Amino acid sequence: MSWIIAIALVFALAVGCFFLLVGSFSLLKLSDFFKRLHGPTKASTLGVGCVLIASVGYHAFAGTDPQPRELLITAFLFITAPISAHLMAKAALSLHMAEQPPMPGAGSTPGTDGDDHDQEQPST
Amino acid sequence: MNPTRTPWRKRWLPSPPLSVTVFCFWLLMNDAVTVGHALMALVLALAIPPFAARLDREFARIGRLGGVPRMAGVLALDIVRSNIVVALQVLGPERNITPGFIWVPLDIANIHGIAALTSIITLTPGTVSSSLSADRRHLLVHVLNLKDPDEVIRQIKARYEAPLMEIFP
Amino acid sequence: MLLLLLALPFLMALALTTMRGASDRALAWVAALAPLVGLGLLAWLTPAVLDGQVPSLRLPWLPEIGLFLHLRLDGLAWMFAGLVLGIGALVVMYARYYLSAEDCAPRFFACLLLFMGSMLGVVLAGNLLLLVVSWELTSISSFLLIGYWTHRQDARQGAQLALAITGAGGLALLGGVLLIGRVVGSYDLDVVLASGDAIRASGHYPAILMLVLAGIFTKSAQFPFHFWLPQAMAAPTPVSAYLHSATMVKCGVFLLARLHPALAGTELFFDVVTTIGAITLLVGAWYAIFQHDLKGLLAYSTISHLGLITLLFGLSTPMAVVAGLFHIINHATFKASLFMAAGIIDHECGTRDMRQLGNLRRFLPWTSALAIVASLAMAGIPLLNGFLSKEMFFAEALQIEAHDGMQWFVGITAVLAGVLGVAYSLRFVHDTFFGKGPRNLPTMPHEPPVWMRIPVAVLVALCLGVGMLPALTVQTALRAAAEGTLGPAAPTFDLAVWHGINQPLLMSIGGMLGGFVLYFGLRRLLDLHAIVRHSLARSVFGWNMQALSTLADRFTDTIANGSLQRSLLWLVLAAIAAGAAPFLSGNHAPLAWHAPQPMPLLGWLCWLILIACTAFTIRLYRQRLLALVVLGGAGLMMSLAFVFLSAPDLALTQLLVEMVSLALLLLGLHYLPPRSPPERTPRRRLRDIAVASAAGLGIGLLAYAVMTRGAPDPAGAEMLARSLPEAYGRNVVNVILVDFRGFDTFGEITVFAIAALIVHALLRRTRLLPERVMPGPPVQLPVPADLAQLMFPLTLTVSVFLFLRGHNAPGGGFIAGLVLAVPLLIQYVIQGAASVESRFGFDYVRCIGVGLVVAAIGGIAPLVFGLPFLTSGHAEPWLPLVGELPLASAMVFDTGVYLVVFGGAMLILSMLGTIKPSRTRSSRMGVLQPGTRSTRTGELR
Amino acid sequence: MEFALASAIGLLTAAGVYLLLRARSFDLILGLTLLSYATNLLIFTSGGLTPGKPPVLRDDVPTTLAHYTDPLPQALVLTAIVIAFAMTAVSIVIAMRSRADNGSDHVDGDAGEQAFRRDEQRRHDDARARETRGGGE
Amino acid sequence: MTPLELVGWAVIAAMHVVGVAMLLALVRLLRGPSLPDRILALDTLFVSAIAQLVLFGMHLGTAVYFEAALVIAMLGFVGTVVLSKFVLRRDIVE
Amino acid sequence: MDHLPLLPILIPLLAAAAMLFVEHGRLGMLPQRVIAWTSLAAVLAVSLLLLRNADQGDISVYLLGDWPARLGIVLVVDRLSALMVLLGQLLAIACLLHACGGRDRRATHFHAFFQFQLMGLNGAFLTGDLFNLFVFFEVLLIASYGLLLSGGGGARMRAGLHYVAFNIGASTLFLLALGLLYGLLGTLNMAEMAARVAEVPASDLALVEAAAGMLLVVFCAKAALLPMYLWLPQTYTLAPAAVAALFAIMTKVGLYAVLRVGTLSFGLAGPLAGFAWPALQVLGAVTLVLAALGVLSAQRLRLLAAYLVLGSAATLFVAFSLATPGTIAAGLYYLVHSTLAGAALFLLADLVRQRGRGGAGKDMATPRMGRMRSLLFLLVAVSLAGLPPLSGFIGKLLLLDAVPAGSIGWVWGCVLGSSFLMLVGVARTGVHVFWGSDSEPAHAQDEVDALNAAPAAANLTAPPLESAAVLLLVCYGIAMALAAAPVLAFTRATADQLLAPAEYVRQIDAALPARRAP
Repeated sequence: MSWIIAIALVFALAVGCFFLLVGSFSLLKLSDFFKRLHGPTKASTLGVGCVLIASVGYHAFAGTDPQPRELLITAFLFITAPISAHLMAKAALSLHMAEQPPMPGAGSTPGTDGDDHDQEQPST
Repeated sequence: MNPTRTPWRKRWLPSPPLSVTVFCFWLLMNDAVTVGHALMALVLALAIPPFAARLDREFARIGRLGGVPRMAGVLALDIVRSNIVVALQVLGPERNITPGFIWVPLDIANIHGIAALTSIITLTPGTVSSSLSADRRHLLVHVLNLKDPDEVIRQIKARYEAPLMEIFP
Repeated sequence: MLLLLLALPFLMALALTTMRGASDRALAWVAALAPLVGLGLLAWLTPAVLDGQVPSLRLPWLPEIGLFLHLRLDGLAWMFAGLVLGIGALVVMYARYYLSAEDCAPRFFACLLLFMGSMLGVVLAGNLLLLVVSWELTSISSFLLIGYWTHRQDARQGAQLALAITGAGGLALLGGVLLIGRVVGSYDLDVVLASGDAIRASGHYPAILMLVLAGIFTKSAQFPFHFWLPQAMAAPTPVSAYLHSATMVKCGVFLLARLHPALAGTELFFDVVTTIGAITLLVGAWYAIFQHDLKGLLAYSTISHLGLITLLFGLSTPMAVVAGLFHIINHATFKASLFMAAGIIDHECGTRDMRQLGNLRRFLPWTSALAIVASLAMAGIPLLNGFLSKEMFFAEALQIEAHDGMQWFVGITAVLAGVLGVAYSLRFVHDTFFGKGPRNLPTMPHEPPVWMRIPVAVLVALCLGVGMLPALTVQTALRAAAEGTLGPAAPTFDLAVWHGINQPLLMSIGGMLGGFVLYFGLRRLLDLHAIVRHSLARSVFGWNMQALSTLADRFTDTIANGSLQRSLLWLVLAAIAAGAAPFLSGNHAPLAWHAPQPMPLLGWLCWLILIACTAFTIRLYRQRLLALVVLGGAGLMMSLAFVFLSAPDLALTQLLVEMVSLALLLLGLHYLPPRSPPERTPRRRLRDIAVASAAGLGIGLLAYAVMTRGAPDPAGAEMLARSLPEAYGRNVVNVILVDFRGFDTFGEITVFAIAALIVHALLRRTRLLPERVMPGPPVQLPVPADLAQLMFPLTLTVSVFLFLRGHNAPGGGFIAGLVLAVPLLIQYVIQGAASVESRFGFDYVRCIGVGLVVAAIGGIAPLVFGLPFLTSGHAEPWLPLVGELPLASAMVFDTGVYLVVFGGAMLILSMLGTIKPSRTRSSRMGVLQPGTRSTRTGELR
Repeated sequence: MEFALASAIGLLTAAGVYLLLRARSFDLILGLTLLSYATNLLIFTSGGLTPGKPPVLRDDVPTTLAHYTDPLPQALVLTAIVIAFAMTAVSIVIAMRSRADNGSDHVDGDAGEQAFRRDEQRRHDDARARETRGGGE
Repeated sequence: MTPLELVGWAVIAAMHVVGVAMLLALVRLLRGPSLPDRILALDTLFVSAIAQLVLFGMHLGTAVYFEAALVIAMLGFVGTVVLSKFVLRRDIVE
Repeated sequence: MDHLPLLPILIPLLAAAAMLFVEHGRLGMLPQRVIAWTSLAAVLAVSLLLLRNADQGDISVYLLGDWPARLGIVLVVDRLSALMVLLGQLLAIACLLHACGGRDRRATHFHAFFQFQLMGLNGAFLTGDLFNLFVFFEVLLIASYGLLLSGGGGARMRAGLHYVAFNIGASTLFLLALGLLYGLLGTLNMAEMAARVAEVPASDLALVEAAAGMLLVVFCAKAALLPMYLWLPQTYTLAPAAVAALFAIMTKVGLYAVLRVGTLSFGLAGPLAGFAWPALQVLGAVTLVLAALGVLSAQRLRLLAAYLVLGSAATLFVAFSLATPGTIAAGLYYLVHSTLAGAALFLLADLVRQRGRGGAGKDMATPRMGRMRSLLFLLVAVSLAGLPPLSGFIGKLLLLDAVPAGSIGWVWGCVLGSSFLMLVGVARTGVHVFWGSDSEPAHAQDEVDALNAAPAAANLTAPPLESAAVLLLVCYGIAMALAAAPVLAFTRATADQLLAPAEYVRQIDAALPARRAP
């Protein structure tokens, strides 16, 4: 394994860790659920992605696993992360944790799917 | 399922892209690419999609796939770039952040397209898609740092929705 | 022959139960067949017995412990058998007319014959255990007979009382007999009788004696157990005539006679038996005077006479024993006839209350005459049989060799007994047949059918015969009985009516006069009719039983109060005790503690997360949803721990199970209250915390100690070594699951399948009421649905991958099955159950069935090759293009696992997901209005 | 390392037992889940702790306990996990049915629920009595 | 120091960083305050766990943990989905 | 290769799986019943063969997966196993007979659960591996949950929750003990365990004993010994009759395990020899007394039966923990008797209850209670209370006879005393149920009227299948009393075999795989 590759791997790891940390940190630091939602759902996803790339490289060059199988993990992650985020956001909205703007063109009551009941005075 | 006679291709190979995905998936998962694995992958590629396609509720069409690589490139770039921006925002003082919701009007009607757009919006830092209106004409997006709503909408429509409409007409 | 004698009543009883709808006459004849044929058999054997032979029969029943079906007919047995059969025949005849049309005659006769058979068993038994068996049978059958009129409360109570007392006595007797067996080494009667000295010499003698006597006294209604007998008078009169005069109560004294050579002859025996007998004699006689019920009077007099017999056996001199035997016969005859007479009176007058009776000789001349004669015999008037045995008693009472106190006591008792006996006999005769006419009778009495009187007449004739011509009638029999009882020690004697004027005669006369004086004196002084007596002993017994059953109720209620927490608490405490006992008992060397391995920082980090999640689960447990979320963190850490500690399979399984469990719990939570109510009893909480801490600490310490040790040469090591060469698998865990210990997996999937079936059975066609519902129609989630749909084929691929690779890499049937099930679960969640199930027509129940069958086939296949179940085969056929294709037969088994797990998991989830809300109780359903929910818990604020 | 595992097992057990002794069916099931975690960990660790040596055989590594961890406890835990899962499924369904049929999620049904209510009431009354007494003074 | 060793050190360092990230998520999981916050924290824990697993695999130089990581990535969001759905509708399968 | 030991497990499993396919056929219950009876008949035949083989003194070892004993799982058939398996089938016949009277129609998956239950029971009796024992315990327990709860509701659901929760708790403890034992001894094979126990260093003995003690606690919990019997009365009272009857053998599984593990795994001579017997003696005696008090206080027939079963289990604890050949032999005899008689009482209670109004719970018999049923009750009750001449008496007699001289006092006191209390209790309840009580004459009159008015005359005659089931069980009891000598000879031989585990161990060691070289 050459130094260049090694340094590339370390860089990937560093970036990955950085984003993971940022994701978790923002989860802790920010004050509102919807703000927090941003950090983990993608900073972490990107972080894991970087770590996975590092892993692919590492295994490929260390000869323990020639196939870039970790890409599959990334693929799954990129599919599932939006699902989770979407659902969590919907859940939070259903608890009225944020004020959402009225939907343009659809009158004063925004008819979101599922939450088509009245939510004029959301709390908190 | 469908009482009308479906052409054999529809029945046995409902979704070629899916079959290709499964094929690649299998080869990728196994230790090595051998003839045996390839055969197995072929079998699965033929067997699984008809089974999975039963779940397909809307049978949306897939259009030209030519735009996919460019789209992927733009996406990767955006993800990395905006991630850094968001990281800086997060690490900076919180009062600089002004979050807000916006309703993004949608032109795309293909459900796969909408799904892809939602995913992309969520994966691009700074925005999380939170809800889809019942008529699927509007997408509720939460923006971490909302300075100019119209700019955000414009960006989304230009950068993501337009190419997606090509892929999923 | 003896066997036939014994079996006949039982066979006839059986025959009677099958005779439905037969006429009373036929029933009676069938019933009478047993005693009559029995008497014939007995007669046939009589010469031999009188000759001194002992016909016997010995069949093994349970020879290991000395229980033989050993029947022997010696003189004593012969005499008693004659009594049982003879009086039995008369009673059957009598009963045929006594029973009314509403009574269930077959049942009556069957029980009667059952009793007769048991009684014969007692009498004929040549084995002490067999005797106990028959003894208890008499208790049971007497219970049935006493309680024959089941609609009467007094009958039910009397039967229970009799059963309780005689049953308890029987148990005591059993104990005594077993002790005898231990001392003697055999239960054979001959052996036991021969080893009287050994018994008396053994240290167990007092216990033996007390236990056996307890049996005897309860059965023979001796003081202080006498009170059951008057209670038992609720029985139909034939029963009383049979059981309570001639047989059942004689069981006890029979046994006293039977075991006389083995037990008697010590001071203890003498003192106890004599004293108890004397007390019973007096108490019974005294109470007899004050009874108003004819049968009650007879019952107490029976008690008194039994006391007399007991007293005689207690005296233990040979002649006293003979007198006892003689009195047994005499008492049986006159008392049976008296009971029958009382029955006739009852039958005719509709009452037995002496306060209503009187002057019956006008209406029932024949019956009156017979009854008067019999009661005179009871009083011991000369020329009747009672006189003879009583005189023998007096003679013996004067001759006993004991210290002075005892001598005086027995003497005075004898005189008093004579006095009292005459007094109650007079009461019986006078109040019933003489004096002023009957009062307030429901019917006018008249003579009964002649066949009802004949048994009485026969018995009375016997009384007369014996009383006048003892030497001719009874002497031989008595001699035989005495020889049977005492063996070589039997005295020679001659029975005669007239012995000249001697002390006993004077005592008799004195007794008679005293009796007259007493009775009429009492009549003058008191209004006998107004006296109401209660038996103290019965009350005490009643109180005891009451207390006992209250105690039982209270115990049972307090201990087993149906509280689950208590059960669990005890389980935990027992486990703690079992775990702690070896360390506290000090029997073992102190435990050596070993140092742990070092732990990396990262490990502590995981540890911290696990601990924190667990602790918060406890803290938040009342907010159930929050507890579940936090528990999810603990579950994740568990699987990470498995990963770090080299168990990838476990980590996978744990994760998957975790997810499915979470879904299950949430599905369940929909139908359960969202939070636990607070428990504010601090004491209880403290107790629970203490128990939980003790359990946790204990398990923690044990786990630590075990972890730092490690077993020498564990079985797993060999599995590791043999996995690849012999089972052709690299993933040893999977090899263990499908090969080494495939049978465990077999059981495990069975459990899983059953669990799914239970869920199916419990929720099918069930409507449950959700705790709270959200308003509005089901939510549509098009975007997640679309994405999940994209994932589905990919997860399918992964599932196949995990399944096929399981033998060599982490994976396998179970994991693959869940990996298949979980995406489907997501579809259920996102799209709704109806939508998914309309697309996949799975019959999960059949899927489970197929899986089980496939797994079984995978296991059975090797049987064809003569190899055991679940033996794995392995082949690597070479295929063109592909090369060598590794095939293991375990794969088939694993396929079964795969199918069962998939089917089971999906069955559970789909059943839980498709519960329909209850229609009937919808009013209780709470609707969660938007805006009323707390963001902290998602519940109502 | 053993200490950490042992303490985790201990805490899980204690938590499980504590929840087991609560009177509500859901808490009970939660407790059983925790207890099954503890059990699984304990069985798993009974083979000794060997980090980083999964029992998936590699070529040219001798198949001894020095190079791989003991696989048997893992197999046992797998079985135990599955069985515990099956039991959880059954018990949750029974809890649901019991709640629906008996009108209470108290494990002892209505009787238990009433006893619970009585206790609550008594405590409530006591507290009030104490308050008024305190107020009176 | 060889390149491999360098990467090895980096992997170990990364594992610790990820550990810290998990710890942060844990704090949010335990503190809440809102229910979605906890769900989000749990989700984050799962995502970090994937990274941790992959890093551990690199650390040991084995691909044995790939399956576990794959399964978490593929199905780890199930918990999030069902919990969110519960919050949303209380009935997770409608 | 002789596959006989496998069949009692495999046949019910296949039958149960087959049930899942025929459940919704057009033929209704018929196919299920045919399968159930075929399976039962086959297993009965197999178990008779097993008994015959075992009675020759052979211990047959079946190596599953063709692995030597310590690697794989072994099935072992010795006298005790064969006896228990046969007992299970004999009981199952009666229960199935009873269930075919209609219960199986009302409960979903009844036949499948039933077969699974048999599989679990047979597996538990046959296996020679401790962990496998756990697995089969779970199989039989979960099948019993199914039998108990399927088609029920209300109070039964609550009792079911108790039963399930308690048993899961106990199973957890089982696993804990197993984990500790494997960690200390390195094996799961019961026979090998004995050898390993002997090799444990003295400083670790306390640990082994703690683990072994916890294991015994589990078994005692399943067999309902003193502090842990509280779940039993309620559960058994609320279970459907056929199921409660089958449960009569469930407590015996715990006893079997105590006996097996106590004699085989912890050894008779090793450092752990008989370490728990004294405690078990005391607890058994106290349980016996409490059970007798329970009998005395039981107002309902089923509760009575439950306490009688409890009492029999306690008696057995006393018998087994005295651990002499005589007491164990007597105990085994008594075990067979009490299982069958207890089951008979449960079935009978159901018969009586069916007569009552609507079967809603009161087992008040009508004044016209059939003679047949009273007679059967009499026989069963007499037998259970330990009165002659049926098997119950002989069992108790054997036990009393075999008690070693040193323990005579308390054992006899407890056994005879409890017999007395049971006698009184049984008589009281029997009188109350069968002879009616005139405290409610109006009620009785109502009942008569109702019966007269009701066109369903069928209510008056006993349902034939159910009665036949009880009759069958009673016949077992009578046969056991008559053939006491051969049965005792067998149990005596069983006890001897149990107390000489060396032969068992030798057979297991000698059993070599057919194909694999050692």
